[in-house]
Parts: sequence; structure tokens; C-alpha cells
Amino acid sequence: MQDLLWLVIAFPLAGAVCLHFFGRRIGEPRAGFLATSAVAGSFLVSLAAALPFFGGAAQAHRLTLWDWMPSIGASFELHWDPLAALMALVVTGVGSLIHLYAIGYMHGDPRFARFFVYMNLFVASMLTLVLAGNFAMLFVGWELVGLCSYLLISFWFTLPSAAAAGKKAFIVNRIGDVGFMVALMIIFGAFHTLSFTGVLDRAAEVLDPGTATAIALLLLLGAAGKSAQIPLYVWLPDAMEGPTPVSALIHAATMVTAGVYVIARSAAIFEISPIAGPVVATVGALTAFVAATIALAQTDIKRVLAYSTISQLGYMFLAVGAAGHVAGVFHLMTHAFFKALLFLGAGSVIHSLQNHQDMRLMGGLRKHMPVTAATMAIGTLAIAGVPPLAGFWSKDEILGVAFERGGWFGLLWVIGLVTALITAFYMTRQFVLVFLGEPRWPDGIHPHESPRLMTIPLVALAGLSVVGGFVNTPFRLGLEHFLEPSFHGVELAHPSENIGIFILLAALSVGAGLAGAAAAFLAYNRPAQLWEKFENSFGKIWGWWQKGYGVDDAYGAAVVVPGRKLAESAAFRFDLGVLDGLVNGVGKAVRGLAARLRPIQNGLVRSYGLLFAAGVVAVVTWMLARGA
Amino acid sequence: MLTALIFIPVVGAIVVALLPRRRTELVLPVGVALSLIPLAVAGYLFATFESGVAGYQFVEEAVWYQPWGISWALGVDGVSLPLVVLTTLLVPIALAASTSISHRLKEFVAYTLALEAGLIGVFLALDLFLFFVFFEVILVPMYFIIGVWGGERRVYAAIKFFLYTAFGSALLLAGVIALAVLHASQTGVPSFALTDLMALDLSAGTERWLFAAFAVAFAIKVPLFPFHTWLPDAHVEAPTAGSVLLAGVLLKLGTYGLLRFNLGLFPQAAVDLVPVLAVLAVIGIIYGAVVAIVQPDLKKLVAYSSVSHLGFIVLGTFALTSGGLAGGVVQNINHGITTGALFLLVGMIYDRRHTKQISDLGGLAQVMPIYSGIFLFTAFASIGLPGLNGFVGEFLVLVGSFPTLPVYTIIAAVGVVLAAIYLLWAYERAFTGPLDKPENQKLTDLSGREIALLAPLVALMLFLGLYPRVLLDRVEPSTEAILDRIEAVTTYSVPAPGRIGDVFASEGGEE
Amino acid sequence: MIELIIFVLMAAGALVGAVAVVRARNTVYAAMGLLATLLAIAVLYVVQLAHMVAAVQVIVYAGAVMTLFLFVIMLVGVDRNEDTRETIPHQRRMTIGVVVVLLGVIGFVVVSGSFDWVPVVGTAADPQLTNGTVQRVAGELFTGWVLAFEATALLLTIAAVGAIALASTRRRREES
Amino acid sequence: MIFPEVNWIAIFPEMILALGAAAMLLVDVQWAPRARTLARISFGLFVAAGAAALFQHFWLEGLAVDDLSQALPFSEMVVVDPFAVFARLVLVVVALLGLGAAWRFIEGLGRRAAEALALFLLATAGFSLMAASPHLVMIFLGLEIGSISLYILAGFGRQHPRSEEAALKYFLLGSFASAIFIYGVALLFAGTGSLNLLDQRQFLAGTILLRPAVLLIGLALVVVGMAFKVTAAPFHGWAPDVYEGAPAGAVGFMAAAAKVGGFAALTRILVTAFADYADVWAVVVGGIAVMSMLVGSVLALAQDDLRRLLAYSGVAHAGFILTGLVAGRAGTPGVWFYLAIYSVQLVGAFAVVAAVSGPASAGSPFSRYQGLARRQPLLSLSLTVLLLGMAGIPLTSGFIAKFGVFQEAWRAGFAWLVIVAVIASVVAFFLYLRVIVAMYMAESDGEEVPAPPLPIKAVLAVAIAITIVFGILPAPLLSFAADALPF
Amino acid sequence: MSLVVTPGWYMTLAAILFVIGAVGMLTRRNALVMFMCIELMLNAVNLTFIAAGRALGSLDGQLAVFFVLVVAAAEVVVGLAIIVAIFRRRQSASVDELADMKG
Repeated sequence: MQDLLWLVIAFPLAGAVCLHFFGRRIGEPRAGFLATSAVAGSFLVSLAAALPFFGGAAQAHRLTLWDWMPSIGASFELHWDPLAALMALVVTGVGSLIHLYAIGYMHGDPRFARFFVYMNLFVASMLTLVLAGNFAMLFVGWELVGLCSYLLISFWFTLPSAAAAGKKAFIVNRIGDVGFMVALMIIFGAFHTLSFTGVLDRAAEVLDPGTATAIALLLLLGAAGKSAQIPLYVWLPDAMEGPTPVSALIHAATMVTAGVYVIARSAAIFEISPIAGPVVATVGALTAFVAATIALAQTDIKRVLAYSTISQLGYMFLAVGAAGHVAGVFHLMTHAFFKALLFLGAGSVIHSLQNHQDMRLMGGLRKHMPVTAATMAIGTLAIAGVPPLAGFWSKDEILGVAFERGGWFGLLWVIGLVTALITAFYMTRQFVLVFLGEPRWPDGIHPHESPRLMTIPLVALAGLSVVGGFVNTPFRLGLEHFLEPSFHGVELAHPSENIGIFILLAALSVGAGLAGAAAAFLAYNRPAQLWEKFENSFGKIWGWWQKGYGVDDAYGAAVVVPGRKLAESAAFRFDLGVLDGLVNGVGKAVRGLAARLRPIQNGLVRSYGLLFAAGVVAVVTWMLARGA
Repeated sequence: MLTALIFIPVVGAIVVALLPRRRTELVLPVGVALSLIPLAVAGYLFATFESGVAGYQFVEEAVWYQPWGISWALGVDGVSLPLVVLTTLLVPIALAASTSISHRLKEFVAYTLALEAGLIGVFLALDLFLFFVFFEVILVPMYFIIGVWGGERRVYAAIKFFLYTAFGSALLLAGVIALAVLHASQTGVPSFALTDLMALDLSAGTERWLFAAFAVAFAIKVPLFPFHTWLPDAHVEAPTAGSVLLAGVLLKLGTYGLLRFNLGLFPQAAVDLVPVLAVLAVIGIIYGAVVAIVQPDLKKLVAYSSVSHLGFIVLGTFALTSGGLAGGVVQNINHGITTGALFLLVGMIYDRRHTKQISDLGGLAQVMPIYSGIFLFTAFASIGLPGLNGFVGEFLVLVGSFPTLPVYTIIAAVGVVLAAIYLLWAYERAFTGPLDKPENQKLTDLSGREIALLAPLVALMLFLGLYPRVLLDRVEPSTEAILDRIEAVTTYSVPAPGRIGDVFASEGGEE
Repeated sequence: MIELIIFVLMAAGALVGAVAVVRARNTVYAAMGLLATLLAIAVLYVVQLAHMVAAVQVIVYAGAVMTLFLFVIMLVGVDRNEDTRETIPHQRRMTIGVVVVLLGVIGFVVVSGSFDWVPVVGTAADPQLTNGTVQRVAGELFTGWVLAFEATALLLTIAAVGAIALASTRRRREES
Repeated sequence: MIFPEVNWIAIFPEMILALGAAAMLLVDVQWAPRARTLARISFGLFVAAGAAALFQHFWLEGLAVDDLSQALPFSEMVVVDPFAVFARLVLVVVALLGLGAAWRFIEGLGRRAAEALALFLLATAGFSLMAASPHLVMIFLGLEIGSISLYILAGFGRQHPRSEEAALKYFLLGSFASAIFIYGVALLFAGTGSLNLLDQRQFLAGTILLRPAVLLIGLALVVVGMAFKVTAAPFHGWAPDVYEGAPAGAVGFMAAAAKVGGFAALTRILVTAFADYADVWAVVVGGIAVMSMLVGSVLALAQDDLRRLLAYSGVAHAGFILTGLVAGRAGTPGVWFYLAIYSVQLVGAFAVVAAVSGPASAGSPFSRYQGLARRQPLLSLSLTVLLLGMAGIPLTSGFIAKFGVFQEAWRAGFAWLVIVAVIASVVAFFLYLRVIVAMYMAESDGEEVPAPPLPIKAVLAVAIAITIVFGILPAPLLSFAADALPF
Repeated sequence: MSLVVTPGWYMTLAAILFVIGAVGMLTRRNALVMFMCIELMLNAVNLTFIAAGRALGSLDGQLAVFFVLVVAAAEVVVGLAIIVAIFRRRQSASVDELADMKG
């Protein structure tokens, strides 16, 4: 079965190719089903291929498809180990649900089939990323998902904002990619190969801490780009311009976790560096906190979720930075469930409100959309860390790891805890604003529950959000054992095994979560004037949060505007003025010289004679000087 | 075989020129058909070329004028073979794309075929004299192509192109003469054969001067910063076919020359002067990209992007590592395909809309979805998206260059971001957003013919991106051989795998 | 001593004549100056035993050629004095510069004695060797120099053709 | 009295030309045949002279070493060496092509045709003698025979005031240059005791001169006198004005023949008699070459008349040829090859001028050439090929020629000169490009240009053939030139 | 310097005459006078030939003079013809007025 692994990628790819050429002929709903079944097929194959791991097999499976750039050890090879299997299952599993959902969501769009081309292509790319057997191929997937993200964000390209957002996403990601590429260069320089086995197994003997730190921090830069961490998170909120299923699949469940995946995958390198881990964790914790505060003040339903995603990814970074790779991956998985759920729920809301996204214009939707409301409630509780939902287990494990590491990580633990409180607050705020209270939407809109096609995935994901956490509880470390072979040789950090400490920490975080939720419920479950007053009471800081601390403007002022000025002066002043001016100046000088010399040829015989005589004098004296 | 490859286009040019004057409708089909013959021959060469082997194959040699030691010596190795194939591929496409040319079509086709002959000759020549002959003679057809069928300021651009590059070849000529004279004085036998001249014993000073003469000549052709200012003008004014061949093949003469002659003839000087070339290459990468960002004209934008891309090739070449050299050669091909396609695309929009200004476009993806799709695909190939061809060369260059030129390579990597910025921003402005200009609403999407023109290029972008071994297996033995020779005759040695600290330290030591 | 006196006199005459050619505003005076120089030089030829040459100088040059000159001067008009003010900028100054350098060169040659340095030593002792009598000169002319002599025929043909081609206008008008 | 050895073979071509010219003048007086008939006769005479030169070539090849004195007859006044034979052949080719270019001009002369043709014949004979003589006075005579013929030819287009102006300028400056040349000869005579280059070589090789001032001044003046003929700067002043004013049909021949004669004599003087003084004169010649290349290339940029442009480009070409000359004897083949190629191209270019501007016209402003490619594609194509040849684009013989002289100069240690030369040739590209721009890339002024007559077509065909064939397969001419060394 | 008149004296005189002739070429604008100056220069050449020949004991100098004379005569004929032709058209023999062609 594992030799058919390539089918995992081939299914969605074939779907994409097929729909690309024949999509329009296949027609509206069928194209979507085709795409969905491609992903689902991929899911089944992965499941089948992962069976040995469930049975406890430890041996990773490698499958080389064809050579790519043999001289740098880059080939199209697949690396199938539990980590990859888990990622593949999450991607295809959540992916198929979202595909299904999208059939309903994208109903009536003139470019319906095109949408599924990109979606299928994305799944294929993401699977390439997670199944890659070497860093080069990983980079292929890494960039291709960026491409798909670009294509899907700007799917509605006639809106200038969508086009700009897609571009922004790609470019910001590229900045991270530079880090990634440089990391690969250093890796190649050090190992003369890019293959995972060649690099990771020998990391300890080849790398000195300095080199490892360089590689790790550069990988972090790449990961920060893809996973929207400080300082490169600015693209993700804008990415919400894309259709909601895209936000759910790419910008919540799968692609953005690629950074976490890469760090987990390269754990062997991070381990060697003394500072890389703390740096990653600090970036993660800060991002988690900053994004959570920004999420507090957002009014756009999707932007709340976007900042929430950034914040949750920060948790994952905190985990992998603290060497709690399993915790990180665990949270990655649970987050995929509940964040996909939240996004799809939000999409359902937007769908029924005819594309209104402003939460201030919602309220009271619970009655109109019961399924959506219920599933969203589960999602909100899950992310708020209410036991025994999935988010509780995974977030708690992360905080537990941080707490156990102590020291600097202890401080990060505090941040994480505070963030948990804020998370609960803003998620509850969102739920209340959307589903509870008085309806505030404009006239002429008649909200309704979404079609079956969209609610089925919601229910499925809600189910996963409920049970997903049980794969790895302190009482039964299922995921830990499952992933063990992937982190062979890496020293993993664990939460304390002391059950007392666990209960204490759990109580603290659950308390924080409940406190946040309660506060939000109290603040927002009342008429609009009152909570608006509540928000205004924060004064300026609320505005800052609303604007995302003005980071976008600051980047604009610090990078984009001067960069453009620089480019313009380089292009028009320096290039045309100086360089081209020099070149043309030489030409002009020669012609000027010609014009200057021309009067010497004045047509007068005597002048010619004089010139002649002067020449005679010159030649005679020169000849004499040389010979006599 | 190789001789035939050069002469088929010449014969073709003559045949086209002799077509009856009234049958203008025949000219283009005949021209395209004739230009397919060299493609077939080149394809046969490519197929029968023994991969995995260094050294020249299909060698042909005939004495030209014995007392001067010049000979008609041709041969291909892994470095030149792909370029020959690229040339023969782009010419039919460029010709077939020239349907919008109405006046003096016959001459146009004849000049293009003559240009093809010259280009093939440059890559095949194993005799420096012969190389120079082809190197310079291609200026003439290109000059006419720009000057007669070009845009508004075509005369200025054509003359600038001619003179600027002729200045470079003047230095090259001096260098060639110097080498031949040295050879005659050292061995008593005049010779221009590359292999003979490589065996020369040059003093360090002489070697550097000659290196400089050759390098400037090729740097102008590449064009390397700061010798690039002829390129935007030439591109903007040239007709589509001219731009395609200019960017696709002509510029490669420079990088090919640097690799073949500067490294081959002056290894020690090359090793010594690596920093100079690397600095220029890196400046070119960043500078070309930065300048491309704000270009209002699509063709200019692509032109400056060429400056940036070719910087990578030069960087890889002078990194003096196997990855860098092979990456450089592969990038030559990739850039030819990608940029050729970009120019074709710009030409197609120009044929419809008669403007190349980005600001005149906008929202075109609505009326021209296929066109936009191919444009975007090509743009991503150019940006260096893995899986497409641009990435292979770029990545090999970067990974290959890092061990010897870490700092430069890291700076160069920034160019990757800039490439995304200028192309995607241009795409955003031209193809997305509302379709608000009435002139643009009537535009028609690509015709079947146009798609057929682009299809082979698009297919190659994908194929070479996924399976570059087709090239690499042929290229790498030759680049390895070049590297081995450098190691053999100089004190240079390719760094072994090591720690990053060592890498930076060794660079510090070199400078 | 006699040679010295003759040399000084004739040199003075030649120089005065030469200066007159260059300075005289009236063309006829210039021609007279040239005549003086020609005759003075003819005398110097005689002093150096170049009899035949001296005779030709007087007959052909001072006679025929100068007559031709005067004839043309008459044709062109004698009464008009040339305006010798310089109109071309820098001409005079640069001419002076050129002359100064040339005189310097001559001075250098004279002072270094190069003019008197004879490559073939001792032959000057026999004046008869260069006694240019008619027989001797003619003998050389028709033996060793016969080809050059023949070539002058071409020269004179050309001169005749040229004079006809350039100066005759009537025939052409009749034609057209 | 010692009678000199007589060998008519040595002056066979000149005899044909001179006697032919004389006969033509007499025939003209007596029977007044039509101009075309006379031109045909002249054509035949040139062909015969060429055949005679070829005959000399084979005669010389069959000559035993002991009989070498036969090649130096008439008291060594004339010489049959490969150098002279090559020069004669080049001159005959130039004259034949020049005659073709002048065909219409001569036909238009009516009764004066005989005189013009006689001058063509005599000028060729004169330059031929100049190239074939090792005797300085003989060279002077040949120079004057040729030059005076050209003065007259320049004034032949008498309906144009410019033609007269050209004639007078050419005449005054030419005479001035001749005077300087012959003064140089006199000083060389004073310095070496001989007027014969071969004797001078022997003398100079065997003597260490203590006070060579006179000799050096003489050499300088002789070089200058020849530099005038070949239009090297700064002795070129006459050339643009004369080329512009002289009848279009005759200019090509005038320009090319004078250059061939001048270079032949200059080369012979420098590489035979003064071979041992190369380190004295080579640098000076190099200096003149630099001056010529720069002045010619730069000043040509400012021209708006094709003839003046060709004149200045001729100045630059003189510089390039002098670049080959600095290599002395080793450079002689290169000089010859260049000279042969360039003079053919020059005549060809002026044939186009004659076709476009009219055979007897003065001046050829660029405006006449605008859009010529539309009106007369063959003419403009021919001119393009010839100009590219002059520019030295590879695959034209001009490139081989340039390469040859540069190579020899570099080998002789004049790398700096070669570098200046290659840069000057880039500048020179520009002026040729300007003409091509006018023809191909500018709109026509609407004036009709008549189709070129057959003789001009033939001239162009030959010139282009020589430009291209020897550009691709230079070996025959190169090896022929390689032997064209003076005794 | 001894009072014996050596060939050098003649040659010096000739050189000076030559320079004077050249100066005339450069300063006079009457074509006839310029032409006379050329004659002057040729005479200086002749004097040099004679003096050098005497010093060398060679008759070649005197023979050379003959040919210079012939050339001078031929030049005179042609030159005067040109001057006359120009004078007919322009009523002037000033070369300064002959500058239609320049640049």
C-alpha cells in the first residue's frame, strides 16, 4: 500500500488537471463532487498507508519517484512517517469536508470549476509539502501552497482589494522564503545534500551550534512567513478577501501550519542550537498575545478568526520552540478541526447574510441558523479551552510544556495563560455578537440556514472538535506514541507527569478561559449601545487593537513607501539619468567633439595648408626626437 | 552536421529573399517551415548527444586560413548544446508570432533566419576567430530587426544596441588578437583554436588584462550592471520576434562567453577576480529587480527583469562550484524560455491594444482569461516557483554559490522577493481589478494559433521544472570538466562540505 | 673666396626675391621677385658646376614659365592689389609658430653640422665628378635615366590634355 | 656610357596604358568616335594591362634567382617584384571598376570623353609606375603623373562651380605636398648619397649614422608627402572638399587610385630603405594612424553629405592601414589585403553615389538617400553591404582586412595602437549606421532615383562579390597578398 | 665656421627659401601667388639637389633637378589652366572666396 503513496498527491492533482481542462464542460455541482472525491480518495489512501503506524510500525517509508536535481540531492521522493501521515490525514480529511462545504458555498459562482481546480491543486501542493522526502521538495510544496494561496485569495480578482491581498500574501511569504532558501543553502553547504535522512540523521555530528542556530533562525523566518508569525503575519488578515472555504482550508487548517510542521520536522537541527528554541517560543508567545489583543477589537467576522488563527499558531510555535513538538503538532491538529469549523460556520453566516461580514450588523442569528449556531458554539468552546473539547487538551499540553521547562519559558507560560483568557473573551464576544442578542442586519436580508451540503461538514467538524482531543491526554498519550518514530533521536519536552501539577495548570487555564468567556458574555449579551459604550471605555487602546497596532501602516511607511521611492529614483534618476546619461553622454561628447572640430575644416585652402604645415612640423620634430 | 545546422538557416534566408515579390502570403509559412528544419536537426543532436560525458561532440574541423591559424572548428558540449536547441526552438516561434508585421516581411524573415545562423554559430564555434565572427555578425540582422520593424524610437535603440555591443566586441577583438599573438610567440605556430589557447602560459598581469577585456565584452552582452542601459531601449523598441530572440538567446552569448572563455582561458584571473564579477552580478540582481518594479512599460519591466535574472547566471558561473556552474547553464535556458514567452505575451497584447503601458490595461483577466492564465503561469516560472523551470536554475545557482560566496548569495536571494513584487504587481495592475477602460472591453482572447505558439514554451517550463535531468545530465559533465580544469591549473579548490563559520571565514580570507 | 662673395650676393638676391614673392601686394611684383630668385639660384648652380641645369633654369624657368605666369597675371588683371590683411582667425599666429619651429629645426641641423655631413667621404675633392656639362648630363639622361625621361612624356601629355580640358570652353558650348 | 638593361616586360602594363592613351587622343582627333566606343576601348586596354600584370606575375615566378637582375631593369628604375605586380593588379581592378562607375559620366562628356579616358589611363599608369619603382625620382614622377591627372579629372565637371573649386584645392594642396615630398627626397639623397631605395637600404644597413638629422627630416617629409596622398590626418584637408566637388562618376577612381599609389610607395620606402629604422618611424607612423583614425571617425559623424562622409571614413581607413604598416615588412601583406579590399569597396560606394546623384554631379546630401531602400532596394542593399564591409563587420572582407592589420600591429608590439584602432572602428560603425538608417529607416523625400545603368550594376556586383567572397574565403587573396613583398 | 662655402651653406639657403615659400602658401590668398610660392619651394629643392650632389660627387642630383623642372612645368600648365578657368567664372583668383565646400 505504501508504494501507492504517490496516489495521495496524484488524486487531487489529477482532479485539478482534469477540471482545468474540462471543468466548464463538467458543469457546476459535478465539478465540485469530482474535486471532493479526489481529496477524499486521497484521504482513504493516506489512511490505508498510515495503518502500519497505527499498528505501531516505526519504520519510515521512502519512495523515490524520479530524480530532480541529483547534484544537490534533490529528488522527488516521498517520506512517509507518522508525522507525515498525521499531516496528510488532517489535510485530506479536513480538506474533503471543506471541499464538500464549498460545493454549497460557491454555488452560482461563474468560475465554480476554476475554484475547485485551485482547491485541488492546493491539496496536492500541501501533500507534496508534508510528504516531501527532502528539503528541496518540501520547498516545492512550500511554494506551491503559496501559489495556491495567492490564486485563491485573489480568486475574485475583479475586486482590487482581493488582487492586492493575494499579491501581498505571496510577497510577504516570499520574504520568509528567502530565509528558508538561505537555510537550505547553508544546509547544503554543510551536508552537501538536502535529503531529510542525510541531513537530520547526521545533524548532531555535522552541525556546530552556530551553524545550527543560523539554519534554525532562517527556517524560523520562513516559517514565520508561512505561519503568519511576527513580524510577517500581516498578510493573513488580508487573506480573508478570499472565499471562506479558502480561509478555512488554507488560512486556518492546513497551509499556515506548514511553518510548525517544518520546525517540527527539523527538530534535530533546532535541538542543537541553544537559542533557536527559545526564540521560536518567544516569537510564538508574543504573536499569540499580540494577535489575540487585535482579535479583541475586530468587527469583521473573518478577521476575528484570522487574528485568532495567528494567535493559535503562536501557541504552536511556543510549543515547538519549547521542544514540545508533539504538543505543537497536537494543537495543529485540533486547531485544524475547530478553526475550520469556525471558519465554515462564519462562512455559513456570511452566506446567509448575502456576504455581509460585519458583526455589528448581525445578532440573533441563532434562531435562523440553528445548526450553524450550535456547531459554532462547540467551536468557540473548543478554542476557549473548555474541557473536554479538543482545544483544552492540546492547549493545556502546550502550556504544560512551557511551565515544565520553566525559566524563560515560565514567562512565556504566563503570556500563554493571559492569551487563553483573551481568546475566550474574543471568541465569546464573536459568538454573542453573531448569534445572540437582537438582530441588527439591514432590511431586505432574510437569513436562513445553509444547505445540507454546508451543514454536514460543520457537524462533522464539530464532532471532531469534541473528540479530537482524546487522542492525546495525559492519561493516554496516544499521539505521543504514534509520533515517536518521527522524532527519533530528538529530545522531546513533556508536561509534568505529576497529575497534581496537571490539575493545577488545567484549573488555571480553564479558569482563565471561563473567566474570559463569562466576561465577554456579560459585556456583549446586551443591547448594542451598551457594549459599544463598553468598547469605547477602553479609549485609544481599542482603536489601536482595531487597527492591528497600525503595523500595516507602519510597514507601509517604513518599507513600502521608501522602497518605492528608492525604486523610482533608481529607475528614473539613476538608471535613466546617471547610467544611461553616461552612455548617451559619451555618444553626445563624441558628436559634440565632431561639431567642435568641424569648423577646422573651413573650406579654406590656406587653413588646410596650415594644418598640413603643422602636421609636417609635428612629424619632423617627432622623427628627429626619436632618431637624433 | 553542425555545419549544416549553421547553413540551413542561411540557405533559408536566401530562399525567402528570393520568393516572388507578389506572393507575400507565402513568406511567413515558408520562413517558419524552413526554421523548423534546424529545430529538427538540433533535436536530433540533443537526442543523440551522449550524456554523462564531458568534452565536445560532433566535432568538425576544417582549415580556414592556415598562416593565421584560423579554422572552421565546430563542436557542442553540454554547455552549448542546450543553447543551440533553445535558439532553434525560439526562432520558429518568434517568426510565427510575427504576423502583425506587414511591410517588408520578406526581409524580416530573411534577417531573422540569418540571425539564427549567427547565433548557432556562436555557440558551436571552437575557434576564437570563428567565434568572434559570429559574435559580431549577429549585430547586423538584429540591428535591422530593431531599426526597421521597431517602435517609435527604433533608430535610437538600434544604434545604441549596435554601438554599445560593438564596443564590447572591440575589446574582445583586441583580446583575441592578443591571445593569438601570444600563442604564436610561445609556440611559433599561429592558432585560434580554443584548446590551443587554453594551453597558453600567461603571466598574471596579462591574464588579468585579457580577462578584463573579455569580461567587459561579455558583460555588455549579458548585460551586467552597469552595462545594461542598452537593453531596455532595445527591448522596448524591438518587434516581438526581436525581443524574444534578444532576450531569449542574444543575452546568453554573454553568459556563455563568460563561462566558456573567461573561465576556460583565464582560470587564474577568474579565480582572482571573482569578487568583482560577483559584486556586479549581485548588484544587477537587486538593482534590475528594483528598477523593474516601477517600470510603467511591460516590455521595459521584462527587460529589467532580465538584468536581474542574468545576474543569477553570472553569480552562479563565478561561484566556481558545480551547482553554480550547472545552475547558470540551466538558468540560461530557463530564462530564454520564460522571458521569450513573456515577450511573446507582451507582443500579443500589443498587437491587440497597441500599447505596452501597464496603466492602459487593467482587469484584462475578465476578457482574456486564457491569456492571463498563461501570463501568470509564465510570471511564476520567472519568479522561480518550484516545479517550474525558473526555480531549478535559480536554486542550483543559490545553493551552489553559497559555499564560496555566502554573503553575495544571501543578498542575491533577496532578489527572489523582488521578482515576486515586480511581476505580481504588474499582473495585479494589468489583469485584475475592474475592467474600467472601454478600449479593453473589446479585447479578444488568444487565438488557437497564439496558444499553439505558447504551448511548447509553457510545456517546457513545466517539464524542465519537474524533470531538469534532461538538461542536467548533459550539462553537468561539461561544467564539472570546466571546474576540474580550474582546480587543476590554479590553486583554487572547491570547498568541501563544512560549517557555516568556515565558509564565511574563507570568504573573508579571499577578499 | 670668390665663391663666398657670389654666394653671399646671390643668396641675398634669392632671399630678397623670395620675400618679395611672399610680401608683395601686387602680383606682378611677386612675379618679379620670383624671377630674381630664379636667376640668383641659376647663378648658384653655375657656381656649383651645374651648367646644364643652370641653362635650363634660365631658359625654361625664368624664360618660358615666368612668361606664362606673367601672361596669366595680365589675363587676370594686374591693377588689383591683393588685400593682405589676414581674415582667417589664428592663421597668422599659427603660421608664425610653424615658421619658428621650422627655423629652429633648420638651426638645429645647421648647428649640429648635419648639412655638411656627407655620407660618402672624400669624393667631393674631385669637382670634375659633378661637372654638369651638357654631354655628361645628357649621357646620364639617356642611359640610366631613360625610363624617367620617357615618363616625362606622359607628364607633358597630361599637361596638354589638362590645359585643353580645363581651359577650352567654346567647344563644349557648341556641343550643348 | 653604360647602357642599362632593357626589359620591356617590366613596364608592360604601363606601356599598354600610356600608348593606349596616346593612341586614343590621336584617334579622337582624327575620327572622333563615340564616347561609348572609346570607353570600350579603354576597358579593353585596362583588361590588357591587367593581363600584362598577370603575365608579369607568372614571368616572375618562372624567373631563376640568378636572373633576378632582369626584374630590376632600366638601371633599377623600375622593378618587377610581387609587390609591384600586386599593386598593378589592384590598380587595374580599381581602374576597371572606376571606369564602370564613370561610364555614364564619360558618355555624358561627348567630345571630351577621349581626354577623360586618357587621363584615366595615364593616371593608372602613373600610380602603377609609382608603385613599381624603387627609385625616388621615378616615384615622384609616377606620383605627379597620377596626381596631375586627378587634378584635371576633379575639374572635369565644369558645369559645377564646385568642380573647379575642388580642382584648385586639390591642385594647390597637392602641389604643396609634392614639393614637400620632393624636398624630402632631396634630403634623403643628401643623407644617403643615393636616390635608389635599394642602394639606400644597403647604405643604411652598413653605416651607423652619427648625424642623421637630414636623413630623418627627409624621411619625415617623404612620409608626409605620401600621407597627403592617402588622406591621413592631419594631411587630409583636401579630401572631403574634393570628393564632394569632383564629378560623381570619377571620384571613386580618384580616391582609390591615389590611395593605392600612395600606400604602395610609402610602404616600399619604409620597408625597403628604412627597414632598419623601424623603431624611429614606426611610432611616428603609428601616431599619424591614431590621428587619422580619430579625426576620420569623429569628423565623419558630423557630415550630412555621403561623399564627405566617405572622405572622412577614408581618413579613418588610412589610419587603419597605417596601423598595419607599423609592423613593417611583416605588415605589408596585411596592408595590401586591406588596400585591395578597401579600394574596391570605395569605388563601389562611389558607384552608388554616381547612380543616385547623377554621374557629373557635385555633392550627395543624405536627403537623397532617405528611404532609398524603398525606391531602389538593390542599390541600397549594395551600399549597405559595402558600408558594412568598410565597417569591418565579420563575414565581409573588411573584417579580415582589419583583423590582419591589427594582428600584425599587435605582434609588432603596437598593442596600444590596436586598442585605439578597435575603439575608433566602433566610432566609425556609427557613421556607416547613419547611412543605413537613412536608407532603411527614414521616410523618402519622394524624389525618384533612376535605376542604375548596367555598368554600375556590374561594378556593384563585382565589389559586393569581392566584399563577401573574400570575407568568407579569404585564403586565396590572403596568400596572394602574403607574397606581395618588395625586393 | 670656415669661410669656405660648403654644400651646407647652399642647403641652409635652400631650407630657408623653402620655408619662405611655405609661408607664402599659408599667407597669400591669390592663387597665382600661392602657385609662385610652390615654384619657390621647388627651386629650393633643386638647390638642395645640386648642393647635395656636389657634396656627394654624384651627378644624380643634377639629373633629379631636370625632372623636378619638368614636373614644375607640367604643374604650371595645369595649374594656370585651372586658375584661368576659375577666374573666368568668378572674376577673382582669391582662394579665400573658394569655400563653398567645407565641414
